[in-house]
Amino acid sequence: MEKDIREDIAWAQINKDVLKSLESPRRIYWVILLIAIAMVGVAVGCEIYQYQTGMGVANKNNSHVWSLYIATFIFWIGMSHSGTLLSAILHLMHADWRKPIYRFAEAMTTFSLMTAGLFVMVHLGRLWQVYYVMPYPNERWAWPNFQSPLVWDMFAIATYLSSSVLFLYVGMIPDLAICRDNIHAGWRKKLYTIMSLGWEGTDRQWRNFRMTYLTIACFLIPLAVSVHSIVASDFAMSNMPGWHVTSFPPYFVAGALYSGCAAIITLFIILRYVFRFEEYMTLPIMRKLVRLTFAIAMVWTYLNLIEFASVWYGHDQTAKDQLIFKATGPYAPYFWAMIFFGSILPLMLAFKRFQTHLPILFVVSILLNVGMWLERWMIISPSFAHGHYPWAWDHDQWPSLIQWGMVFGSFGWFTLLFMVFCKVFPSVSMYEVKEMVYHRSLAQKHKPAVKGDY
Amino acid sequence: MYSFLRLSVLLVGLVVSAGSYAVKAAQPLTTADDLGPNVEQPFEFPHDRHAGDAADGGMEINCMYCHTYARRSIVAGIPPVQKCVGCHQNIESVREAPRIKKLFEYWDAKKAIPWKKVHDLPDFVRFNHERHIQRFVFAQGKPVQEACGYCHGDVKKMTVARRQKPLSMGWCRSCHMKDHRIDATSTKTSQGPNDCWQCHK
Amino acid sequence: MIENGFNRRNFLKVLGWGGATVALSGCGNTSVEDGREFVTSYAETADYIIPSIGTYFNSTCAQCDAGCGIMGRVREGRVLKLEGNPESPINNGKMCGLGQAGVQAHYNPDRIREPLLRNGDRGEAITWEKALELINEKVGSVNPENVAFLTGVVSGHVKALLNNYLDALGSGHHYVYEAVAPSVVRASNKKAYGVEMPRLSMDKAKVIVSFGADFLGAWVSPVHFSQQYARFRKPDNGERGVLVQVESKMTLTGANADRWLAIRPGTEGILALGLINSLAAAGLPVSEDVAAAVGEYTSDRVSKDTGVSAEHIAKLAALLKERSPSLVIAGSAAEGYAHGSQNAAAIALLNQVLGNVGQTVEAPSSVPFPQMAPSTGNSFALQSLSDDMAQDKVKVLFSYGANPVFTAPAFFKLKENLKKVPFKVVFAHYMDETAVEADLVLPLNSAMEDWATLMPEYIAEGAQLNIRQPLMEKMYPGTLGVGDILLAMLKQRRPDEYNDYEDFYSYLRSAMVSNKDALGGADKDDDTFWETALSHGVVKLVGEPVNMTGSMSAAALVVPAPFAEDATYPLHLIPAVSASMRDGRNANEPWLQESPDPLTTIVWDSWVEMHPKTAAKLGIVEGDIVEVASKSGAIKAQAYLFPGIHPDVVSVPLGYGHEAMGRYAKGVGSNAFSILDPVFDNETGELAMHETRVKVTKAGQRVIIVKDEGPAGGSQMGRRIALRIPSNKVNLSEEV
Amino acid sequence: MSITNLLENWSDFRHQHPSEDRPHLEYKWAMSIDLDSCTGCNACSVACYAENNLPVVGKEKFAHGHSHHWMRIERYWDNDGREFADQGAQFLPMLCQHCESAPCETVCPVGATNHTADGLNSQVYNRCVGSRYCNANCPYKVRYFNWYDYPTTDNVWPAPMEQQLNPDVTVRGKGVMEKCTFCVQRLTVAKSDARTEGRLVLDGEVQTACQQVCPTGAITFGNLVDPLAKVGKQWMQQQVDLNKDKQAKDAAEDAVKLRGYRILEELRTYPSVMYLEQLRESAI
Repeated sequence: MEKDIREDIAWAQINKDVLKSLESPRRIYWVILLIAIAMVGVAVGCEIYQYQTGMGVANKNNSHVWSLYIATFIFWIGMSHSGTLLSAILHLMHADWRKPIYRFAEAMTTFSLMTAGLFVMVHLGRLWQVYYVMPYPNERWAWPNFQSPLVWDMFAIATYLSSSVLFLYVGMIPDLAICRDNIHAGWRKKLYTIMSLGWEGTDRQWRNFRMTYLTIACFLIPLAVSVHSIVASDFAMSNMPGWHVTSFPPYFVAGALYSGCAAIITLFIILRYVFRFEEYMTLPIMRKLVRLTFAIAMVWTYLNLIEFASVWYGHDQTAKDQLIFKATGPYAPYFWAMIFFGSILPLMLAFKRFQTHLPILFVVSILLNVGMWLERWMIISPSFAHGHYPWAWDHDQWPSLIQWGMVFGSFGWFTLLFMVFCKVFPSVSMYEVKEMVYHRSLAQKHKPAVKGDY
Repeated sequence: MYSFLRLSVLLVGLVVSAGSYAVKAAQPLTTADDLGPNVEQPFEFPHDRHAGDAADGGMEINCMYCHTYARRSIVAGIPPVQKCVGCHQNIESVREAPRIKKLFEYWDAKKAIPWKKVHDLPDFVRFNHERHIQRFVFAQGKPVQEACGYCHGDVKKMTVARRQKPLSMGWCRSCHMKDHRIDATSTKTSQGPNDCWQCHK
Repeated sequence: MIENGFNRRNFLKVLGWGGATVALSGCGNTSVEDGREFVTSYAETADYIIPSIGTYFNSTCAQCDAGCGIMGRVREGRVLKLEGNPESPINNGKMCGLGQAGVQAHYNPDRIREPLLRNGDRGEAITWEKALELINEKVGSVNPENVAFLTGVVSGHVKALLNNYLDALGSGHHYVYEAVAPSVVRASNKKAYGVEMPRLSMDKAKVIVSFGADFLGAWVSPVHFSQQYARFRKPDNGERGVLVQVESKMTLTGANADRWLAIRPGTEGILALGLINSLAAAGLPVSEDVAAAVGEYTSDRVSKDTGVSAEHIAKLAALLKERSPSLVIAGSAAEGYAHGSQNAAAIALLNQVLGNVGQTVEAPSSVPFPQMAPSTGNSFALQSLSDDMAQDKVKVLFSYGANPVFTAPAFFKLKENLKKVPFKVVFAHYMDETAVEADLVLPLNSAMEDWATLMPEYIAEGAQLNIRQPLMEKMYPGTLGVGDILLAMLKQRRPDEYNDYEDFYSYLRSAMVSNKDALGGADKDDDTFWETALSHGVVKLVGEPVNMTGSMSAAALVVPAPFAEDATYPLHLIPAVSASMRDGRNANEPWLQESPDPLTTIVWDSWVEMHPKTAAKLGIVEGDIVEVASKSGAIKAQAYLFPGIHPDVVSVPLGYGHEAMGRYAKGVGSNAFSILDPVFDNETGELAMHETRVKVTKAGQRVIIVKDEGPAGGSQMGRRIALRIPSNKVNLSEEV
Repeated sequence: MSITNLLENWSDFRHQHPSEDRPHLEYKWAMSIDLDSCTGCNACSVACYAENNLPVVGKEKFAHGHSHHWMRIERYWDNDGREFADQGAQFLPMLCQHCESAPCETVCPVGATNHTADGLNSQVYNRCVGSRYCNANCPYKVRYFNWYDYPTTDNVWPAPMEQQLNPDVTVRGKGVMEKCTFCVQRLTVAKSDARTEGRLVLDGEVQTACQQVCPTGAITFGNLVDPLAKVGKQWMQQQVDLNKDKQAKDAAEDAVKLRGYRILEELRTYPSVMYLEQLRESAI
């Protein structure tokens, strides 16, 4: 049985290794950061242009009113789910291998939610009136429409985002205290001092901390499932052929976990290299992660097939036409690419030799996410192109460069936030890695028969 | 486990107290006065002199004598110069007053006086004077100045009219949600319409 | 209260629109904005003017010559919308899209705003005094023989003034030109029935067979015919009329037919004679000479010549025999050939044989004031003018209501001939192709600012004189009505007679009032009569029905055999007259450009319609830019495949391809007028519009056609959207 | 509006149409369009441009599908396999169907589109935030979005063209959804006038712009509640029930058919526009 991490690392060494990531990453870090900033610049430029000129520059039209913005919105929402999976669900299940990687996964959750939120804004025709969606007693005496899935979205995302931020922060408090104690001057010292909330590591503090952390974790899990179910209901509640599918909520949740796991693999590899975390983000952990991804991929494939089958054998001819159109019409290349990247490619992950082959995993994980992004696009665009009303069909609509620019820039935005986070906060949970080292070595020495009993 | 409960109780308590505050909190901008800016007009028109009480030196002219369209159009209308002159050509006593001289200048040039709007609703709003006058003045028998005053304030005490009420959507709705008697004799009441397209166009 | 005479004209002056502002900021988060905008107010006003409530004034539409009555909605001094005048028997309160767009002619940003005198390549703004002085000088300096007027259809008092001016000159020529007009049908009607435009009672007919007459789209008086059509389709007794359309390219009327018969171009006359033959064979009594004349047109032969199946000929003959009265109409598709007159005569003969004359083809009423009756135009007139210009016979040319440089085929060489005319005056709304060539451009009032009386060619009941009156104050002080200009020109020639009239309005009023007895106002005083006439917008006159005296000799009727194949130019070109574009004079009204063509749903461009079979043969797919070349020229346009066209035919809509005129018209599409061949009707000398033979070749490019139709085309993809049911399955008489 | 108020009126805040508990008492505006009379001439469409301040977007934007025709004429062929469309075309004027159970209404996040007491599907432009969810959910695709700022930056009404704009209808800026309103500005005026006189609007007293202009009178519009209204009589005679998603008559095997139907009725949108099937003579 291979070990997740070496168990003879000294606690002080852990502190040193992790704190080093706050000080001096490899030079590639700065390259990534600069590229990310440039990408954000593209998106900001596109948005300014679109805001001033009107949504028309995105090249959507009256029958095809949604496009990449909503597709990418769902993509980012989906990506946020794996952080919760790793940090909350696996926490409750005592899967200890999560400990070195959950912190950055949780950060990924938070930042991809922030990115997703931006797409809602970018998508709105009148961004300056976005506050109409929020329910608050106002001088217009008007409420939003509580029946609309978009309002549910707003609630769900806002709740999920605030909970995720809280969860990320609370889980970080002991580590922030370590940082506070190890850094001696500068703005960071002040930052960590304030943020660690006077953490001293007393028994009482640890007891309260554990309880709080557990509470939020319990709270977060149903939330995560509900968020993507609600996003799915944006579509499932509609009458559009191709959207009006009962299995959408679990399908969306599975897709979300899938793309999130793939993204964690990608980021795992990047962080491992950039911040020299080889000791902590180890190949055995990667192997477990890959197996998890593979399992989810198969669940997703299954749900996908269920959706096709229910449409195919259902009596709704319009939805069936829609499916045939997807598979044979102008969107066919993307549709089949989605099937390939989403269902065929992950079969590779079943083979042991690929499970720890980082360069291959890096490429594959990105392709899996491409597939997941295509999935979202294939939900949105073909339905608009080939809906209920043949006169309004539009097979030629192609997103403009503005839309592509915004999608492109969103990756920069995410990367920027994420990279800044990793530089400012410990992206590996020091205290929990210490737990791994500590209790395992203890178990080895004193209670070899009992495992994981803490 | 107690601490787990403690946190939950705390959170629930927070939500409940915030909610109950919001439930009971007074709503903003319902009946409050909200004085508009002073509007510079081509020349000063003394509403107090025309519509004011006789005791205060006013003429007690009915609002609808000049704003004659109010009962049959969505706008109350500004009287044509013709109407001002109709009376003033026979009122020698003030003929030489600077304002009246100005009036006659416009009249002689056959030019409309460029009055500025004092109560200017956004372009997507349709406020129908006719409906309100029909309801409050003709059906309920309210005095004209009172009915007009619901929205325009006590114009008979002003010279140049100035906005008194907020004229916001919530302000409109605060009145529309009240029960009003349907006419002067009946005890039956009804509310103003609560339908977007009644006021939005 | 001040008492003052408050008539229409004062009202217009008082209600200047300068004070009324239009807010363009629609739905920003605008809160209450005090003291920024001005209140609409007046110096003096009439009782019926209530702010925010529209007032309606009746007038007459100027978008085409059908003479529909319109009712302009006026608010705060601006005309906002045109609606149909319910009192006009022509349109009974209804309108077409073209008429609706009249407000866009009025508010058009490309209108000319002051008189322009040529100075090199530029037009230089001058005053009206100077312009009129210049006209006086130029007209005075040439022989009256060398003065020519080119106009579109004119009628009413403008026509009277124009004739008086020509009179005053002592000579001068008046050429009346209509680019697309049923002039061959007029001539053959005159021959067959004794009147150019008999009254058609479609609502009385049980079957209508229309040989290419697009009476629902652009033929003669479409709004009126549409109303008749509605009653024809759904009469009170529930017996739904049957419409059969015979043509080579589907028109809007064809698209509404129960059976649309694609006929080989030019063989309409053969089909008509074949139908007579079939009817005679089925026992319909026909005179001997007719029977002799049609004897050789057996069903088989006709079917072979025309491409219409024998089955359909038999069914159609049976239908015509069974359901009487019927109505047969000859339209532009039948008349547009060298043998157009013969075709039209054959079709008229069919009407006669069926006994429709007097039943559904009725006599119109005589016009009490012939001097005001419309002078209808044709292309022959333009040809004569062009020839005269080529021979330097024209020294001063006035052009009004026509845009000949745009509508004349290239072989006319009109533009070159125009250059030989030393002084050209163009009365214009826009700097159109003809105005660009002018030496002096006189800007006209829009129809919403102008006074006129008009008499339409096709009047639904009795006789009527339409009144056009201003709906609002003039937009630009520098424009004048055509009547005012003519009056000013007449004052130069006959000052004694006309100096009493301050302007055209006073002339018009006095002319009308002095004739009020004949105009049905005998019992009214002058003012009442005038005000009544204005408020109704039409003056209905009592006219005696004229006699339909025509006679038709079947013996003289010869219809030539179908066209021989032409190897170089294998296809026939049908220049299509669309309901909104017509001859292109309204092309600068954006509503019309954006209103999809009903059949192809194409907007903002011209196109080449062809049958999918033809396209397949030529290797053309939808959106290919193709070159349509005739002996006289070539144009390029996008190809559109269309199941409503004969495979031997391609069709290009007219009215597009302006090189001037304004921002909405210029450069949109290509001008199909320009490639028409010089072929003329044998009898009338009219340009045979459908005689042009063309070849179509791919020009290499391909575009995505801008149209409303989506990728599903005209298919409903099996969904229940637009449904259709055989008429014998429903009981119309029970319907509400 | 306080939260108390929201809670008290929760059930009123949204209710499903068609519903027994909330019948239309005074007005239920409805339309019927006779496809046999419709000639596809486009007059209604232009009238709508004139009445409702629709922007002309120009060729390029039309090509991108940004056109605004609240009333659009669709043209279908049924010449399946035959050489010519020899029974003519099928024209279909398509406008907002003012569904009683409108899919667009439930999904708007801000409640910019609502059902009025008169059975109209309202669209409040200044409330719209431009999420376009309503259009996504509209089976008929009759909602049109302002992709650009037509009045200002796009200068669709260059001076003096803006003088033609109807002051009773808002000029929409960029980013809002719009659609056919059944000419609500005319309905409001007619209702107000009738109310001043203490009565209901009479049949024929108010016309929509498209109905008014239609040369063949194919469009009938009126109050379905009014027993004297032609539109109600038509619906009754055609046995089309507003509140049913399947009409009993469609199942009947009669030799004589009724030709009233509603488009995509099976989606349970309960449209307020009834179409009458086009007829074709079988003897020719």
